[in-house]
Amino acid sequence: MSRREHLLEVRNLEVVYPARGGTVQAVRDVSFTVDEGESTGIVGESGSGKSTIARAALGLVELPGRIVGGEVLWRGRSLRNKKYARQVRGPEISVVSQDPMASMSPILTIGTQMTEVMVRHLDLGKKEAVVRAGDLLEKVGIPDPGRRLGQYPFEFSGGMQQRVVIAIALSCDPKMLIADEPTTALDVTTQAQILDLISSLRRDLGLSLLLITHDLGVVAGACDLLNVLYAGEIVESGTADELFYRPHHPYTAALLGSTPRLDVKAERLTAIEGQPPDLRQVVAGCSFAPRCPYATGRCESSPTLGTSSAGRACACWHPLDSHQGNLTGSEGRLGHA
Amino acid sequence: MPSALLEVEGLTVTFNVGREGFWGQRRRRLTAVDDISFSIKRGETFGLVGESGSGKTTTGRAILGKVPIASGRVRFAGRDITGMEGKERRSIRQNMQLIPQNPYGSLNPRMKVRDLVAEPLVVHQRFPSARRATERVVELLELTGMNPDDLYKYPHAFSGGQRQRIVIARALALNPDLIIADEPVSALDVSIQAQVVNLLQDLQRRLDLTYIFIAHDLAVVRHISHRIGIMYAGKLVEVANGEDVYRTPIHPYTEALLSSVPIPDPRIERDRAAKVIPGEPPDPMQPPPGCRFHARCPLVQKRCIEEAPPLEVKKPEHQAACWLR
Amino acid sequence: MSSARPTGNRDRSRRAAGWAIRILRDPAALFGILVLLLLVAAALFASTIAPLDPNKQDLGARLLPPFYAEGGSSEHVLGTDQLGRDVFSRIIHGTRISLTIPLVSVTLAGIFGTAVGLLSGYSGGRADTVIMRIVDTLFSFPGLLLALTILAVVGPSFWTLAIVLSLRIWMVFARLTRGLVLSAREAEYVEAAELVGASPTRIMMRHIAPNLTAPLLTLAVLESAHVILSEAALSFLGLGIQPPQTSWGLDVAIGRQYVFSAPWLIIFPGIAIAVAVLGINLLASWLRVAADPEESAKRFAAAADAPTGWSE
Amino acid sequence: MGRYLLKRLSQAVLVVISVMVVVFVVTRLIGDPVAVMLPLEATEENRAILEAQLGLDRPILVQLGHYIVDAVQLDLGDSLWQRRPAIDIVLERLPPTIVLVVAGFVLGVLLGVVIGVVSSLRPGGWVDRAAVTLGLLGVSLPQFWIGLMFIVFFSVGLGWFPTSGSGGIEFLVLPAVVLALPIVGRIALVTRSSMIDEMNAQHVKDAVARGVSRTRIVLVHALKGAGIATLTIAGWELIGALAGGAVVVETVYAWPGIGFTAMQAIERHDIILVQAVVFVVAIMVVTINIIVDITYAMLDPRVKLDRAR
Repeated sequence: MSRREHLLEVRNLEVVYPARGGTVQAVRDVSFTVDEGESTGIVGESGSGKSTIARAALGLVELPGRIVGGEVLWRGRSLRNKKYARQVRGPEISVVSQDPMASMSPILTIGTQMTEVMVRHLDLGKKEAVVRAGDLLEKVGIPDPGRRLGQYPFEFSGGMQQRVVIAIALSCDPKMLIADEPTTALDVTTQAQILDLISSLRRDLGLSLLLITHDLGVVAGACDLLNVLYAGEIVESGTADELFYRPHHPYTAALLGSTPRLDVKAERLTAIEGQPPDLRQVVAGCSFAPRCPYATGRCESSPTLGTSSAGRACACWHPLDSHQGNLTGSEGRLGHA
Repeated sequence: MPSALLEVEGLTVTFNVGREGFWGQRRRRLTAVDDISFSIKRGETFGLVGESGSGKTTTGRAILGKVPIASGRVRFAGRDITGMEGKERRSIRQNMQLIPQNPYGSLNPRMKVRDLVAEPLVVHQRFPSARRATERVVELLELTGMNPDDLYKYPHAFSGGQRQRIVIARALALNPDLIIADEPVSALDVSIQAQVVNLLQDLQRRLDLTYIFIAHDLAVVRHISHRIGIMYAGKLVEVANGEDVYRTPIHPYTEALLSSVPIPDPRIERDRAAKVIPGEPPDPMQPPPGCRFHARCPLVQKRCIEEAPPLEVKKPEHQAACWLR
Repeated sequence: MSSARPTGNRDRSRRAAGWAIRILRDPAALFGILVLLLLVAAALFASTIAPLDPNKQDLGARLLPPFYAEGGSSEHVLGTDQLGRDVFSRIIHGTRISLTIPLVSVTLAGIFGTAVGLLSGYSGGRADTVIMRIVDTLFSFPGLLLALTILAVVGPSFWTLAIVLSLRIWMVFARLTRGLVLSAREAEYVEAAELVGASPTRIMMRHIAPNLTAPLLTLAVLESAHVILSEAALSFLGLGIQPPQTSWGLDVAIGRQYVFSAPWLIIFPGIAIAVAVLGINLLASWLRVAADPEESAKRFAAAADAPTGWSE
Repeated sequence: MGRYLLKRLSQAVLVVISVMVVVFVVTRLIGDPVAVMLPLEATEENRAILEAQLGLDRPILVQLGHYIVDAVQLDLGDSLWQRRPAIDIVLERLPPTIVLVVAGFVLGVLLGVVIGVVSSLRPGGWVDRAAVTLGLLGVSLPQFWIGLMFIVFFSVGLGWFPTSGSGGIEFLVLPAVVLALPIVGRIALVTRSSMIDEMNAQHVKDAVARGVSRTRIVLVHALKGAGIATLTIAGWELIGALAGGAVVVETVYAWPGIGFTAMQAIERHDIILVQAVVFVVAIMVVTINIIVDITYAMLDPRVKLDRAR
C-alpha cells in the first residue's frame, strides 16, 4: 500500500443508530479512499448504508446516529474533529443530494444561498460574491444568471434546480464533490444532462467525485473505481471495468444480473431471492449468505475484504473466479469483455 | 383471437388548475393527455413510457375512470366504458385492476393482509366476509409467492417487495382481464424489482393477463413489453413492437430518450457520443404549437413549428408522429 | 425500516398494554392522567369527599385562614370565606361545574363540528367552499367579547354558558375533521379501495373514519382545557356560573374583595384551575405525540429509543 | 396586490357586518334590550319612551337596516350610561388598550420566539424540557388569577408596582406581563416544534453540509421557515389578546381601556356601549387578519396573493 496521502480516507468506519427493537448497524467496517482527481462510486440498495457513508464523509452523522469506530480522514486529519470538519465543508468538500427542491431553502433566493458560503469561506465581499455566483450559474448552464440569482428554487424546473444545487456546491471551489443519488429524482433526459455536466465539471476543475447511487448504469459511465455495498459492508471493490466484466462477489454478479439492460433483451432477469438482513440483529458470517447460491458452511464465518489482486478486493469465501461458468457464462453478457 | 381488449380513441384529459380573473371567473386548464389513440390485444403487455408530466399516468387513470375524460372513447372488450360511473363503473372494475407505484401507501395500514386481499372479493359479494374468503386469499398469496402464514399481519411488517406482492394478490382476486401497472417496480430496489418483474411475467403466462405497463424506466419496459407507446408532453409520439422501438426508432424524441438511458457497461458508456439532448419538456400550461418536441429536436423544420404531426403508420405495425420520417 | 407498531394477531391487548406502559413511563402523561382521574372522582363523589356543605354559612367562622397559618384549623383545611363557608369543600364541589361545562360544550361542539367537517370534506366542491367560508368568517369574530355580550343580554345560566362556549369550538372541530377527511381521501390506499370497487359508504367507514378518532379525541381533550379556562374567566367576570352554584372562577371573583386580608380565597381555587388545565394539557400534548408516530419521532429526537432522521 | 387587497377588504367588511348582525340578532331578538336597560321599577310608559328613542317600535328589518347604515357612518348611538355618543367613549378608551395589547403582544412574541428557538437547539435536553414545561404553564394558568397573584406578591408583598389603575410605565408592567404569559407559552411551543421540523429538513442538513455557519443555519435558514409557521399563531394571539385577554386583564388591573369599559357597560346594562366596543374590536380583528396575510406573503415567496384563495 502506498503511503501517499489520500484526499479522503475512510478507515474501518462503524456507524450505528438506535431504532425500536434494537440498534441498527448501519455501516460496518467500511474502508475506502478517494484520491485527487479520482472518481469513486459507492453502489448499494436502499438500507445498505450508502447515504450514511456520504454523511460521514462530510464529518456529519445526524443524531441519534453515532460513529462507534473507525476514522474519516480528510488530507490525513480526522473529520471527527468538528472544528476541522466545519472548516473543510464548503471550501474543500461539498455535496449534491437527491432531491434538488428539498435540498435548497424554499424561502431564500438562489443568490443568497450561493453567496452565503462564499462570504464565509472565501472572504469575499457581498458584491464580489454575487459576481462569482453569476459566473457559476453560467458555468452550470443556466442562462440569464443575473435575473436568476434573485429567484427562488420553486421558480426553476427540476433539472435547472439540480444545476443550481451543483452551482451552490461549487461556490467555494471544493476539491471533492459528494453526489448522493444526484439524478434519481430526475427524468432520464435530464439525468443525462446532469451526468454530462458533472463529468465535464470534473474534467475542467479537476474535481474528485464520490458518487453514491443504486443505479449501475449511472456509475458505469461516471466512476473509475467502485465499491459495492451490501448490508452496511463493502463486499467488493475495484475498477469499474473489473467489477462490471469480472465480478468476483456473488452479490455484485447478482446485482448485474437483476438489472434489466436497454441494449440486450434478456429472456428473464436473475432475481436475487429473499431480502437483505435486518441490521438490528447481529449478522453472523457473510451477510449475503442467506441469499447466495454458492453459500456453504464456511460462510457462517465472516469473510474479510481481502485483496485478491492489485487494487481489487472481495469479501467472499467463494469468489466467482472459481465457478465463473455458472453465473456469468450462462447470462452470456457479463463475460462479453 | 378476438380483436382488441382495450381501445382508446382520441383520449383527451384536461384538468382545472385554479381560476383566473377578479372573481375567479376564468378557469385555468391544463391538457394532460391530448388526443391519443391506441389499442391493446388480449394477452399482451403494452408498455407506456414517458418522462414525468408526459401524461402516461393520467392515461392509465382515465382508462380506470379515475379522472374525467374531456373527449374521446375508451372501449373495453368491445363495450364503451367512457364516462361510466357509480355501480356500472364499479362492476367494470372487476375486470380492470390497478397496481400502483407506491407499495407503502397503497395498503391501508390498519388492515390485516387477509382483509386487504379479501376486500375486492367482499365488495363484489363473491364472499360474505373476509373470514369466509380466507381460503381464496391463501390461494392468491401463494400465487404471488407470499407465505400464507402472513395472513394476519399488518402491511408495515413487510418490505417493499412483499407489499407489492400483496398488492398484486389483491389485484388478481377478481380474476381481472386487464391490469394497469403504474410504475409498479420503480420504488423497489433492483434485486427486488427483478423478483416482481419476473412474477408479473409468470402471472401473465399462467392467467392470460393483459397488462398496461406504465413506467419511466425504458430498460424495464423493454424487458417486459410486447408493444410500446412513447409519450411526450401529453402526446403519443410513437407506437410499435418493443424490438422495433428499440432497434429502429422513428421519432427523434424516442431516439433521444433511448440514447439518454445509461447502460450498466463502462465501455459502452465511455464510448458513447452525444447522448444529451438539450432543454426540458414544455410547460403543460402552455404547450408549444406544432410538434411538442420541436424546440429540442435536432431535425426541426418550419413545418414542425407550425403544424402538429399526426400519429400515422410509417412501417407495418409501427406508428409515429413526425413530419420528417 | 424500523416500525413502531407491533405485529401479529394478539395486537389489540398488546397494544393496550403498550399504551399503558408508555403512559407510566412519561411522568408528564402520568401526571395528566392522575389529575384527570382525581377530578372525575372529586366530581362524582363530591358530597362524600368534601368534609362540609359548600353552601353552609357559619358567620362565626368567617375568613378563617388555612391550616398552616396562624389561627387555621384542621376543620377548615383551606380556611373559610367571608360567609364562613369551607373553601376546601367549595373547591371539591366546584369540580362538578369545571368538568360538566367542558363535557357538555365539547360534546355539543364536537358532534356538530365533526358533522359539518365530514360534510364539507367529503362532499367537496361548492358545499365545501361555502361551509368553509362561513367558518372563516365566524372565526374572525371577536371571541370572548362576543360571548360576554351574548351572556350579558341573554343572561348567564349553565346552558347559555355551555352553548356560548361551544360556539367557537365547533369550528375547530369542523376544520380539523375536514382537513383529516381531505388528507385521508388523498391517501393512496383509499384510491386503491375505490379501484377495487368499494362503495362510498365502505370507503368512509372502513378507510377514512379510523383516521379521525385519535386526532379528534386529542382535540376534545385539548379543547376541554380551553373551556375550563374560559368558564373560569367568564365566572370571574360575573357572567358565568351564578351563585348559589359554585365554580372555581366564581370563588376567585368573590375572594377578590378580600385579596389583601384573605389571599387564600383566591389562591386555592386558582391552583385548582391551574392544576386541572395543566393536567389536561399535558395529557393532550402527550396524546398528540403518542397517536402520531411521526410526531413522536421528532419529539425528543435525541432520546435513545427514537427512530432516525436520515434519508435512507 | 391591489386587487387582492380590494378583495380582502370586501371580505373584511362582510365579516364586520355579520358581527353586527349577530350582535343585533342577539340583542333585539333573543334578549330584550329595553328590559335589560331599564331599572326594575320602570313603568310601561318609561318602556315605551325608551323603545321609541331606540327605534325599537319599528319593523325589525327596518331597524337592522338603519342600524347598519348608521354603523357605517360610525353612528352607534348614545351610551345610556354616559349620555354621549358611544363611539366617542370607545375611541377615548382605545389608546390605553392598544398600549397594553401591543406591549403584551410584543413581549410575548419576543420571549416566546427566543424560548422556542433556544429549546429547539437540543430537543429533549433539560433546557428544552424546562421550556416546554414553562410553555405549558403559560397556556394553563388562568390570566385573571395570575393577575391577582401578581398583585398579592409584587404590589402588596414587595411593593414594586401599583396594584391597579393607570399612569406611568410602572402601571403597565404587571398587566402587560400577565397579558403576555399565554402568548409566550403558545408561541414558544409552536416555534419550538416548527424549528425542530426545520432543523430536520433536508435543506437545512444540506446547508450544513455545504458549509453554512451554524448561526446562519439557525437564525436564517431555520428561523425564517419557522417564523412563517409561527406567524399565523401570532396573529391569533394578537386577536385573542385584543378580544379576550385585554378584557380580563383590564378588569383585574382597572386599566382604563375598552375591555374594562365593556365590563363597566355590561354592569350598567349599557347595551349600546357594548355594541360599540364589539364593533370597533371587530374592525381591528379583521385588520389584523389582513395584515397577517400580507406579512405571510412577504415572508414566503411561494405565496402569491393574487392567486391565494
